[in-house]
Amino acid sequence: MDKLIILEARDIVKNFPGVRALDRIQLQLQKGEVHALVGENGAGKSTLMHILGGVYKPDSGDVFIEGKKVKLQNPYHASQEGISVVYQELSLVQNLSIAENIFANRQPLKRMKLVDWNLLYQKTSEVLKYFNLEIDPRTPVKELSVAEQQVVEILKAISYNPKVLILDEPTSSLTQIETKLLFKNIKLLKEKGVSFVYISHHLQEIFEIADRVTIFRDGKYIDTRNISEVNEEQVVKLMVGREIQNMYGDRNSKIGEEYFQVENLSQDGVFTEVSFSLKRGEILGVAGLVGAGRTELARAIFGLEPFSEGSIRLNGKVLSIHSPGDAIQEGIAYLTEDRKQQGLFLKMSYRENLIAPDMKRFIKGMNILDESKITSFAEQSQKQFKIITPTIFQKVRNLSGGNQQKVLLSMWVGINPKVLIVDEPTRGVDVGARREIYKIMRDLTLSGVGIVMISSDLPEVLGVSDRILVMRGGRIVGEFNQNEATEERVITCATGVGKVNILT
Amino acid sequence: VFSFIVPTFAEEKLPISEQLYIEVSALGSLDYFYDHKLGMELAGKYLGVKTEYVGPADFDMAAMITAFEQAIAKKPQGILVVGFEPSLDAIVDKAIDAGIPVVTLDADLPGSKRIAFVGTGNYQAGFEGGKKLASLVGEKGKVAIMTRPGQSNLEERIVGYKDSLAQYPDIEIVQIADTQSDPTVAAQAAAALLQKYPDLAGIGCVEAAGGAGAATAVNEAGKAGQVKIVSMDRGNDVLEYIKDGIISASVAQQTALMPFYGTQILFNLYNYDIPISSDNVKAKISGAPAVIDTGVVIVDESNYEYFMRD
Amino acid sequence: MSQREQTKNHRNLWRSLTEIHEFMILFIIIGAVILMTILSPIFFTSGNILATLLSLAIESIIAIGMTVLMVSGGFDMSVGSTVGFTGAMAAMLMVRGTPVILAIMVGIGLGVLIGMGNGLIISKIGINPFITTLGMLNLVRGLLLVITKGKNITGLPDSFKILGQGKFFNVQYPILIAIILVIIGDFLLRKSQFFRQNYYIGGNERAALLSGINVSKMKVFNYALVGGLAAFAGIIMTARLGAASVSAGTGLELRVISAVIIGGASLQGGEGTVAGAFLGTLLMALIQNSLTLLGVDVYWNTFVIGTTLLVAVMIDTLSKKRKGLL
Amino acid sequence: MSQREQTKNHRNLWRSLTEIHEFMILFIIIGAVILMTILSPIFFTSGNILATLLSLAIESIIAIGMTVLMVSGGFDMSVGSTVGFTGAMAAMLMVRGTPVILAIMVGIGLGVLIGMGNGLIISKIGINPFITTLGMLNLVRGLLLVITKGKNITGLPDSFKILGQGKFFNVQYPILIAIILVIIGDFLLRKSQFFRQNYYIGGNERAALLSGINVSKMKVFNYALVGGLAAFAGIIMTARLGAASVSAGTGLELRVISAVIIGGASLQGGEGTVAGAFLGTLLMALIQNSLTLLGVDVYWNTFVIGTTLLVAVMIDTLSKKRKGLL
Ligand SMILES: Nc1ncnc2c1ncn2[C@@H]1O[C@H](COP(=O)(O)OP(=O)(O)OP(=O)(O)O)[C@@H](O)[C@H]1O
Ligand SMILES: Nc1ncnc2c1ncn2[C@@H]1O[C@H](COP(=O)(O)OP(=O)(O)OP(=O)(O)O)[C@@H](O)[C@H]1O
Ligand SMILES: [Mg+2]
Ligand SMILES: [Mg+2]
Repeated sequence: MDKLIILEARDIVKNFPGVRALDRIQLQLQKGEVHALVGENGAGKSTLMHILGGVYKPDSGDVFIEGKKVKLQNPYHASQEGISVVYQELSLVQNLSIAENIFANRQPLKRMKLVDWNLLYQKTSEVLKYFNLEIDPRTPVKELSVAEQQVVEILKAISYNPKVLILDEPTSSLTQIETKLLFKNIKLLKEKGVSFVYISHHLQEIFEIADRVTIFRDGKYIDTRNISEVNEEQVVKLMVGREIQNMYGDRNSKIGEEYFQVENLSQDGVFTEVSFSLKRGEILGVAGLVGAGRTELARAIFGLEPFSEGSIRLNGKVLSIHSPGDAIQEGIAYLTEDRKQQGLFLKMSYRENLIAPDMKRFIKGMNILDESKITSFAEQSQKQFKIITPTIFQKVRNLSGGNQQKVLLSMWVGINPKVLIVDEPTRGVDVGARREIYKIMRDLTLSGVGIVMISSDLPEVLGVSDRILVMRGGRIVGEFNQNEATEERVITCATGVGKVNILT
Repeated sequence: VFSFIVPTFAEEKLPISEQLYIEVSALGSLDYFYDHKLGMELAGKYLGVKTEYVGPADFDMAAMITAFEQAIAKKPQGILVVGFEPSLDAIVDKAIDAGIPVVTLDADLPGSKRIAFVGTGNYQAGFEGGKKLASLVGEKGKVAIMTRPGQSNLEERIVGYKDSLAQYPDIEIVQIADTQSDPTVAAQAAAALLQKYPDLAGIGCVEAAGGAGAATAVNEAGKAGQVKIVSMDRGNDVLEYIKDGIISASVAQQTALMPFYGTQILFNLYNYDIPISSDNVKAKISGAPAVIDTGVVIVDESNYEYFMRD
Repeated sequence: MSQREQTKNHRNLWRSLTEIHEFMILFIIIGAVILMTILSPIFFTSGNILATLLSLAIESIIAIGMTVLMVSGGFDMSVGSTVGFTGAMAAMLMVRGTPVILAIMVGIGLGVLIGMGNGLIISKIGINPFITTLGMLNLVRGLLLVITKGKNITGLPDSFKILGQGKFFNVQYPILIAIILVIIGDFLLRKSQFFRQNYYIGGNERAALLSGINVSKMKVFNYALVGGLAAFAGIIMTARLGAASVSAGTGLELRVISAVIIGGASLQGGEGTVAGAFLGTLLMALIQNSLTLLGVDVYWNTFVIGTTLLVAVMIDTLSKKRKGLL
Repeated sequence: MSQREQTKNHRNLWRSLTEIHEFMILFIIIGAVILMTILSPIFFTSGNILATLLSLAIESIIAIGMTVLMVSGGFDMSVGSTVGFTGAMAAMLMVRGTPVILAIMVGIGLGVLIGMGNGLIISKIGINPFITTLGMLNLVRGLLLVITKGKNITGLPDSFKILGQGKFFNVQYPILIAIILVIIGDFLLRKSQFFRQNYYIGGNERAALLSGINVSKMKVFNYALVGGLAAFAGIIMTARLGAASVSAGTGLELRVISAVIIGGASLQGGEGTVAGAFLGTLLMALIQNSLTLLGVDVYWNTFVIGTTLLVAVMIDTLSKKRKGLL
């Protein structure tokens, strides 16, 4: 390689209590390249990025910037050295404006270190143009959708004018549209000499944008390849150490009768006259853009939000659901898209998380919990769902993202639901774990359970669903059978034809 | 008429230097209780016995009772207690039943089996304050009283004030105001009173914060000397206000005498036999005086300097 | 096999670690007891021990409810006022001839109502617990002043006083009541499904809601529970003192909250045990007792209490940090 | 185009809504003022207004620091003790002949030290602010008792008393000092980059860290600031009263915290303004003043204070909810 190495991590080791997250890891970033970093959940990708961003200090090993050894002291120091990071978790201040978030602690100043608000808003408006965003810079971040927040996060990193821009799963909450804009911007910046580390579990993105790819497995460095010299299967094999075939599994051939109906459900200003039905053993995909109202619909069915009109029927009986407790009672389970904030009890153990939706099942009389029954259930469930954790007493916070998602799934499959609604079930989940999640869902359909799968991941929707609904602006605007659905047809339907032209 | 069980004592008496007398009180952080501690110390010094002063720093009866329980556990020769509230009755009786004589100080517990009471009494202190205030305002006009509602010793003083002022038909108590035991809050209340009653003639205060607050407000309103203030106790701040002519007088008690004479009663009871009857125990008499009145002292510009402490 | 063994081992390690908090305080308490036994001959006498236990009976009864509440992420500043208010109301009723049992029931009922008021404001309107219960603190104490006109209530029937002054084998009833309630409370919070829900609410309220836990009902229940327990404590206190005082319970809330925090609960919710809270109250009572026994000048009292609180929490935090638990 | 317009509209609406909190209290205050002017002829006289302002000077000076602290997610229960302690220490020094300016500086320095103590324990050891500052409350008050042996301190030089009693065009210095400090504080917290860091820390500590904010340094600074301001307030209070009392400032912390919360800050951090906090103290002082002017029976005092606190926060919360801000 004769190209300039702008950033290098050499022999980095990082331990957390009980885990060696990084074990003599390597990474070489050339000037002006987009360098993809892939690996299973918990492979140590984010840990390395935290080290490069000055958040963690490595236990041993060195970081070189343009050949010079540096000891990154803190995030500020890293940004001074030209490294800017978009972390996996959103790190925005919800109460503050877009402008103050993007220029956090770097606000343009007037005399006496007073903030120059006019200049701040002006600069922010300029930055927002990168993503064609026509939002007032004064808008507080909490009023933005998750996708918009992610964009703000990316813009914040770009606004440092970094030499190296690290993007840790930036697209996990973006739609195709924002993703396209992101790629456009990456290419623009690349031309200006900015180098990128790009982390994603969506391999097709990597093949679209990256020049080279480095693979980690279990905290160890495996290999670095030119993207032109490998294909998806090879990368997956390097990541998981074996081949993954038949990613989405085989569709259930014995789909039963309609047993769950949602009729004319409306919630003012959020969704309107939504009707659909679900058959036994069927996976019903629900596609749509972020903000189409899919999550709200699911929350309403689950009793979290009241709906103004409409009815829900299960096995012919009209359900009266006013709270999640009622829904669970009727056999409806809902897997939230926001596993950290709303799904899991991060400070509690796997064992305790598992029983949360149905604790009453473990009472042995007098309302006293049967601890040994819980333990054996948890041990069995851990095996069934292949959850990788030292013990069932491990705090869920310390598990990798994919494993956390499996924990969430095991919680809800554990209540033996009649209807399972999953919302973005594989967001941030690696290929291996993703395949297992699909497998679990498939197995469930074989026992006659119908699944509603809300997903913004089009290949997933197409690959997994037996039938696909498309939502736009709070309405169902299309329905496709598995064999008639194509990526284009679904996108066109989800965006509305006119808009597709404007935005792509 | 007191009904009590006269304590019986072991034949063998402890030598004087090993005898222990404990005062149990509350509000220990107040300037006022300095005199209580002083009185106990001097009793120990002059009698040659050991003395202790225990109890919480604030008005916390539960904590005070705990301190009392622990005092009983030390098996002293006598306990002195400030009888803040009837809720102390039970613990006093418990000590008596355990053979430890108890004397109440400063405020009495007539419902208990205590042997004697030494003090002026809150009612009396309030009554004397009212009398002084009346004479200061020329026995006529509007007066206000400042207190912290809900604290029983202060409630009794209020009653004393009201009873004595009731003797003067030309005096009207226009309002009772809340100090929350905080001079700034008291100053605020007093300032509002001065606004509301421009012809206010006097303010009577039943606790120290009220005095400081009223003095501050009167001074700030430029009415020093015009609105007469009668305060409570003899803290240095009150004395300084008297010196400056802002507070006219303060009701003090010979507080140090209370624990001093209280200890004496207990000491005499333990060490000396006074054969009032052929058998004091069977005759159900205590062999001690029942009440010692320590009197009221009015501190004003004529004598304040002698009360100054550093 | 080996994997299973490893899990077992881990489990034991884990279990002992979670229990370490209580051990830590127990350790400090034992140390203090040994020291005091050496320093003061009176300390380890049954009289003194019983007196100390008696003094913490009231606080530990309230601490049970406060622990449950704080585990669920709640907080109550109004318990001191509830103690004073309900004790006085029950006393007034008795003095006016209401049967003792009925008066006690009414008193506890009032405490539950106050708690429900807190709980409804907090869970339905969504006002912060600190500010809600601070308002309630003043409101309830004020109501007490208005009703009693600042006067203490005496003349209680002996059949009532027995509740606070009676003895069973030389141990006063309040001690027995407190210990029994602490044991029941600790058992329920550890073992019962209903009370365990609080750990989920305190751990992640939104996830608890999605798990079908009726969060706002539980919150109202918790505040009502702590209100009811405070009322019960207030009534026992009144029985023990033989009179109700308008200032009863003033400042109690901070002592109870301190004790519960020393006992391992946190203001963030999700952790804490009743046993720990009891040990916390015990430690505080022990320190008070030691100060009195050692004849420490009363001026040092407040200072020592503040220092102990800081040191106890610091030792605990630092030891957790060293063990990698934080 | 139309989308953009909509956004703009949205923006204006939003802006007015965010500012509504201060308006809401201002509205309540104006309502109270009008009502009181009708009910009591004395109310709207300069004498009464100045007296009321004077009474809130101390609290509003502390409220400035408390707001900054609470915006950053902190909390300080020890300010009341700091007020008492530093006022007394400065007074003692003056009585012993230390020059007034030097004594004031030492007093403020002590307050800053107490605050730094809080800040270091909280940010370095990681103990909860509530429990840390509660411990500090007792520690500092205890130290004051130990040093003064419970005696008030008098005999202060007139050149010092002038600070609390002097007037400028009929307005007493404490009022002027408080108003100037409130204006500066409000300005800085809104406009200066340094103070704005607190909104990041209180809003999302992790985000603040990643943005290069030195979170623990800021925390220590904030506690030191509130300690220093409390000390300054304590010194002004001493000058005004002309004497230092050992119980000065007791319970002040709860009044200040209540006022700051009424003024729009939350215990979760990330929101609040100094102007709002000042309006909060003003509202509380106004209520106190009205109670006295209307001659409300003292026994009702506490009740009314508690009720107002609850009602003020409820109105505010409900109005926010109706406007969809919550
Ligand atoms: N703060 C922490 N404390 C303890 N363990 C941690 C911590 N952060 C990460 N780990 C552990 O370190 C390992 C590497 O985690 P990391 O987040 O770097 O993985 P990743 O490759 O980014 O995974 P994902 O694709 O799920 O984001 C995992 O086993 C994780 O559980
Ligand atoms: N818990 C919430 N609180 C506030 N706003 C929310 C919440 N959840 C979603 N929203 C917002 O409501 C709108 C509708 O979003 P919703 O999540 O229903 O869309 P969706 O079609 O499910 O999209 P996604 O792909 O994100 O799941 C979005 O603007 C979103 O930001
Ligand atoms: Mg990661
Ligand atoms: Mg969604």
